[in-house]
Amino acid sequence: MIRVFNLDYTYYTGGGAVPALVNINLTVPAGQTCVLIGPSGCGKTTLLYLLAGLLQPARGEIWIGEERITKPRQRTAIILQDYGLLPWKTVWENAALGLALRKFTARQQQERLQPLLAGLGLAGLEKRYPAQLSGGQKQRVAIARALSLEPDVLLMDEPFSALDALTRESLQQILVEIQNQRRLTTVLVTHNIEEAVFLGQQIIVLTGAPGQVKAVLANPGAGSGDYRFTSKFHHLCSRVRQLLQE
Amino acid sequence: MIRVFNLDYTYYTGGGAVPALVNINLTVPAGQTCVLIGPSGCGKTTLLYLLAGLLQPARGEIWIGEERITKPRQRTAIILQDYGLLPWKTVWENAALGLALRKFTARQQQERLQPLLAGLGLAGLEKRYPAQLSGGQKQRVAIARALSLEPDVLLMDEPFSALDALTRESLQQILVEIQNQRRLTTVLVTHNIEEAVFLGQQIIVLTGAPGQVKAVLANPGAGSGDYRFTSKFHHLCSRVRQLLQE
Amino acid sequence: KAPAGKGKGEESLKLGLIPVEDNFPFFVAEQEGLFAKAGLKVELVPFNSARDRDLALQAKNIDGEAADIVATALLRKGGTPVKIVSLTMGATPSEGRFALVARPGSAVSRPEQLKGATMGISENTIIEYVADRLLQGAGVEPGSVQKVAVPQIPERLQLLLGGRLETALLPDPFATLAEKKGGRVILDDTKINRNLSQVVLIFREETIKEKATAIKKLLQVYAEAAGLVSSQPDKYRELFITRARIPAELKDTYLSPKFSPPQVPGKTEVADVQEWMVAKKLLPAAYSYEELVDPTFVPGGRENK
Amino acid sequence: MRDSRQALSYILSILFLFSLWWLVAVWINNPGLPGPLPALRSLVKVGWPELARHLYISTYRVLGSLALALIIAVPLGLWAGRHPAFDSFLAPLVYLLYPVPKVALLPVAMVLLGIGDATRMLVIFLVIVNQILITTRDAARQIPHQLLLSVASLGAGKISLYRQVILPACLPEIITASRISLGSAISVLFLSETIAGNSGLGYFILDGLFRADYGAMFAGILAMAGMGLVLYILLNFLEYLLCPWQRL
Amino acid sequence: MRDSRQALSYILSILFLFSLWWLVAVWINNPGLPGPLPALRSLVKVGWPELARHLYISTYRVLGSLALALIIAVPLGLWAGRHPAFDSFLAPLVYLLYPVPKVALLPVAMVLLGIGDATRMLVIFLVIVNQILITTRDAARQIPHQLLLSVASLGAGKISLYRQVILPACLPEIITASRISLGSAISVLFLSETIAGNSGLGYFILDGLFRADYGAMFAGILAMAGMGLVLYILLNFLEYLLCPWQRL
Ligand SMILES: Nc1ncnc2c1ncn2[C@@H]1O[C@H](COP(=O)(O)OP(=O)(O)OP(=O)(O)O)[C@@H](O)[C@H]1O
Ligand SMILES: Nc1ncnc2c1ncn2[C@@H]1O[C@H](COP(=O)(O)OP(=O)(O)OP(=O)(O)O)[C@@H](O)[C@H]1O
Ligand SMILES: [Mg+2]
Ligand SMILES: [Mg+2]
Repeated sequence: MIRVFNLDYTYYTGGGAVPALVNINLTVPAGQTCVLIGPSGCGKTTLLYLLAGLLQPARGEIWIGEERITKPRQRTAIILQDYGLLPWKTVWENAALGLALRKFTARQQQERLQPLLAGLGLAGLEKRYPAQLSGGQKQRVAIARALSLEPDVLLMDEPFSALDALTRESLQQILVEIQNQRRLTTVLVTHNIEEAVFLGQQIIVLTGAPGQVKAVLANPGAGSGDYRFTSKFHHLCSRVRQLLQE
Repeated sequence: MIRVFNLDYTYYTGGGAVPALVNINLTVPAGQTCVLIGPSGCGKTTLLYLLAGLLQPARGEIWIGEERITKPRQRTAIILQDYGLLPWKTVWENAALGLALRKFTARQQQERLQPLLAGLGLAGLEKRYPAQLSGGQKQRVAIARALSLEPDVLLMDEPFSALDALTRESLQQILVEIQNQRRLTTVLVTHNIEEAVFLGQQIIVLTGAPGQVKAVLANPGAGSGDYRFTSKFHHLCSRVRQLLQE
Repeated sequence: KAPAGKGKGEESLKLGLIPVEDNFPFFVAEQEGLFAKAGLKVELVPFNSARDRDLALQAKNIDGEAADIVATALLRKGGTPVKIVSLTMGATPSEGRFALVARPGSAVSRPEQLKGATMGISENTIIEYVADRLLQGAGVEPGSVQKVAVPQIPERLQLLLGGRLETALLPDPFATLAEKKGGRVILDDTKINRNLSQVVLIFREETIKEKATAIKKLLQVYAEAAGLVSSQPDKYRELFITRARIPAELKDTYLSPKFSPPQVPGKTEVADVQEWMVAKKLLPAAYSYEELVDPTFVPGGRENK
Repeated sequence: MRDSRQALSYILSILFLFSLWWLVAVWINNPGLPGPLPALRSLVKVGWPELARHLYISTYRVLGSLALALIIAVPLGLWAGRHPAFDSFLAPLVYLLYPVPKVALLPVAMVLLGIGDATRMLVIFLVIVNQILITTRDAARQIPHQLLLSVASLGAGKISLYRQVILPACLPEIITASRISLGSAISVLFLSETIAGNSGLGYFILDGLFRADYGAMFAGILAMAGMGLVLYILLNFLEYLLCPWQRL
Repeated sequence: MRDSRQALSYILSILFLFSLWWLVAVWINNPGLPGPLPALRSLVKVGWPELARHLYISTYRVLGSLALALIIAVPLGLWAGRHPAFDSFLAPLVYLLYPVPKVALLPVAMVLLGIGDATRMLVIFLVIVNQILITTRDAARQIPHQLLLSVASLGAGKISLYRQVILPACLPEIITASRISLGSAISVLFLSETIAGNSGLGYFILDGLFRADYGAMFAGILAMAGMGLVLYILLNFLEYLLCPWQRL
């Protein structure tokens, strides 16, 4: 369970203070997916960094389970918007980094990663360096790295933005399956309204910068196989679009 | 008019040759928009680099108008997938770079850029450095830089991928308007099927790596205001999706 | 840290030497095994500049060194009490030649023409003392020549031969080499009736206290070696060329100097050098003869004036 | 707040250095190394007009040769970094010439150019030009390909690419190289001033040493260290002005 | 193909260097600077067993002090680059000590370490430790924040961050620093070998100078330059092995 209380965050630039988030409150029950959606620059990435313990809030508190977050937490995985791949590591080394840091043996790394990379269409690219990949391939390496950790909290920043529609949908499906198997608590940032409604049991719409919570939508049907084709789905999509437009 | 004949391109890595494009032929009449769509890693970015004259084909020829492309061409603008912003220049300097290189005076730069940045929602960020922007803001700076040049050929690599749905649609609209005003020839790479069908008078579907042309779809209705709501639009979307799935 | 030379009994000594002809008898003694024969363990530590040699003595890395009276007084002033135990060269005016040489093609041929000309020396050392006294002896006011500090001898030679110095003060064998290359000797300290450049063997006072017998033996060995060199120079020619660093071009012609037996420097010499140093403000006041010289090891020398 | 804490750190660090010096001086108890207090005292008492003249000459020699080295090495380094063919030609030159002991060649240089400033500056130049060249070249090699393509796509010519991308991308490393070269330049300056001639801090220090006047010698050394520190601070300030994006 | 062209460039470059040398030698016509041919001839004729011994000793001294400097300066530099507070303390120390002429430290070194290899290596170490420290620190400062966050988010502790991100990110600059330090080390080696003792190439060269045997002197200089070149080639090879991603 993720709980956020009265969260503020401000960046400081030469030109002065830039408030990025104001008074954010949210609760994500364990095993559920929460989608953050909002205009570009409204602070979604910042919020994810805060949830991951990579930034410290100016005000407010973040709790995951019984732990107050002030630094990165072992079982939280995050997929960053710019992927965060190390240029000096090959695809394999980048994907295995989380496992290596947790002292998995080479064999255990192999066992976990090989099927994962194959499933993401990265088989055969293990020895390349990130500079030798296409945009979407880099993004998939970052996804493999996060999933390999078998986290209980997964934070994703537009994880499918560089992927084609079909890959995107199949990954959405994989995500739903993992979630059902392992009670994974997920916070997902996306610009794609359909994706938001398909995946998010809870959809949080943020205002423009500085980000505030504009609306919290419950969406119990999310993740089920043919939800996409129901009228409820389309209705909710229109509702989100409307909220964003306001 | 853009013409491409029998184009091949191959990357070389330590592990051997990686063919990226095989025998590409295409023609984009002046003033039209051609959309490239295909699975991640199929060579779309590579093709755009070739069209921009930033890479040299292993085989084949590229012509824009009466000019054979072997190096960057003055009136071609390109928006790169990773934006290509210089970390040591501010938003303003980055956006003005193309104009500065063309020896526009500060005043002329001001006149062209100010409305453009305002229209892209970047007003007030002029003095920031790229590291101080959100993902979508960076992408918009790259768009501003390309549009400021008033090019006659515009090459765009997933230019709206990091933008929210509304900004994306408003930019699509801006693009259509510019195109109608100035006979801009456009090649656009996108993963978004709706975007492809809404913008592309010609839609080229590529196979998986190495990229080959799988289908060329004509789409004369593209760009008109309410095309999105016609059944023709939906029909073509399904057709593209089907082609990608095959 | 144990002071240098301690450890293997009283009989070991470390000497700092610059490999030049002045110190040649030490090298002969080493080659002939005379030190060992006398029950001494002497290590000859080669240095390339007087500066580093003196630093090592200060740092107690060596027990003694072959130096000159100027260096001795300065070491004492600098807080390292040292004493001269003997002269090793310069007992007679003909030993240890220093010459003021004009560059090849120079218009200077007589001392009077030196006024305003550049002269390469090493400042505040025995070299400058010799230069001043040579000039004074020839009736030239030392302040009227333009002194240029070039501490290292080979560099002074090169600058002279290259025409960047009008004149330079050089010891042998460099003076001979300069002559051979077209330089003209203006003044020569072996041609006056007094030796200005005396080489002395000095030890730190504590070494003199602790190892008096070893020093005594060392001086006996030195006397023996000096005798060997003087009597059969040809036998040591090879060694002379390598250990005394005789310039390649002179190795067939240049003869090794004669070495007198050990003796302490004369009182007037010590006083005159210090008088010069006081005038140069190198010393606040002259040391007494007894402060600088320990006459208990070798007989007193004659005044070489 | 942060500035004042930094100033405190600076002062602490200097105090630390002086106490260390003091300890070493007391411990080794060698007249060749006076403690910091006598050294500072003699820095005050020493003939300032004369020391100032030497200081001025040394500063001039260091800055002159640094400027010359930058003007020559930076363009060459940038070019070599971006053109492997040129680098294959230049690198062996640098690698062969850099280790040649310049000090051994000083006499030859002085014969050639005289005992004046030109020789000294040439020797300093010869040492640091290599350092700047190597650093700049290695930095230019590492520029991300994407950035070059991005600016090339805007229609930049060769010269614009150098001005807009290659030079600014290497600027932080060029400043690093200047920092290193400044130290090397001062070391070589010292040597060049001790071989021949009667001017500069190197001469002043050696003169003190030869006179066994360790007070004057250490006054000179302190002046030299102070000159170094001031030049470093200027360089930091220059970096602050030239690389604002590094400060984020 | 590319390799052979590179080899050609190398050879051309060496030929170019030798012709330049020849021209200068002919021009200044001074025995202190023999032409390349006499120098090469005396390199052949010189007592090789002896020269080899000096070469071996010098190489040992250079590599020893380089290794020591790397071991000490790299961790300090990385740490200072990532911790401004520590840097505020370290920087003034470096900036004050770097310009201090090493003669000032010679008495200390001689008292502490005697006049053997240890002193020589200390003097070399003191010069290059600053160079490596400054370069490493400046490189560590520039690491993109994103990469650190990305690895921190994987649960990396301090040590892992250094191992996985900070060290590899600075590796190219550390190699640049080694290149520069290698040259400096050889320069300082020359000086340190002329203090006392009779071993090493520096001694060999100075001995030649004292004997006005310029042939031997230049044989020594050539040996020194050759040693430098070989060490540089080794360093390039090391870079090739350690930084494969730089080769893309
Ligand atoms: N380092 C920084 N310094 C100053 N301002 C920053 C910095 N990083 C981000 N910002 C600003 O903070 C706001 C929130 O940024 P954030 O990256 O969280 O937005 P976002 O919602 O993720 O946007 P996008 O959808 O475009 O990725 C933006 O307006 C941005 O300009
Ligand atoms: N520098 C490189 N070296 C080797 N292979 C490369 C290099 N750059 C790209 N590739 C490969 O070439 C293929 C085409 O790459 P490209 O970036 O053009 O794909 P793309 O269609 O743009 O993919 P995406 O939609 O993921 O951006 C990919 O399979 C990629 O792995
Ligand atoms: Mg974001
Ligand atoms: Mg791409």
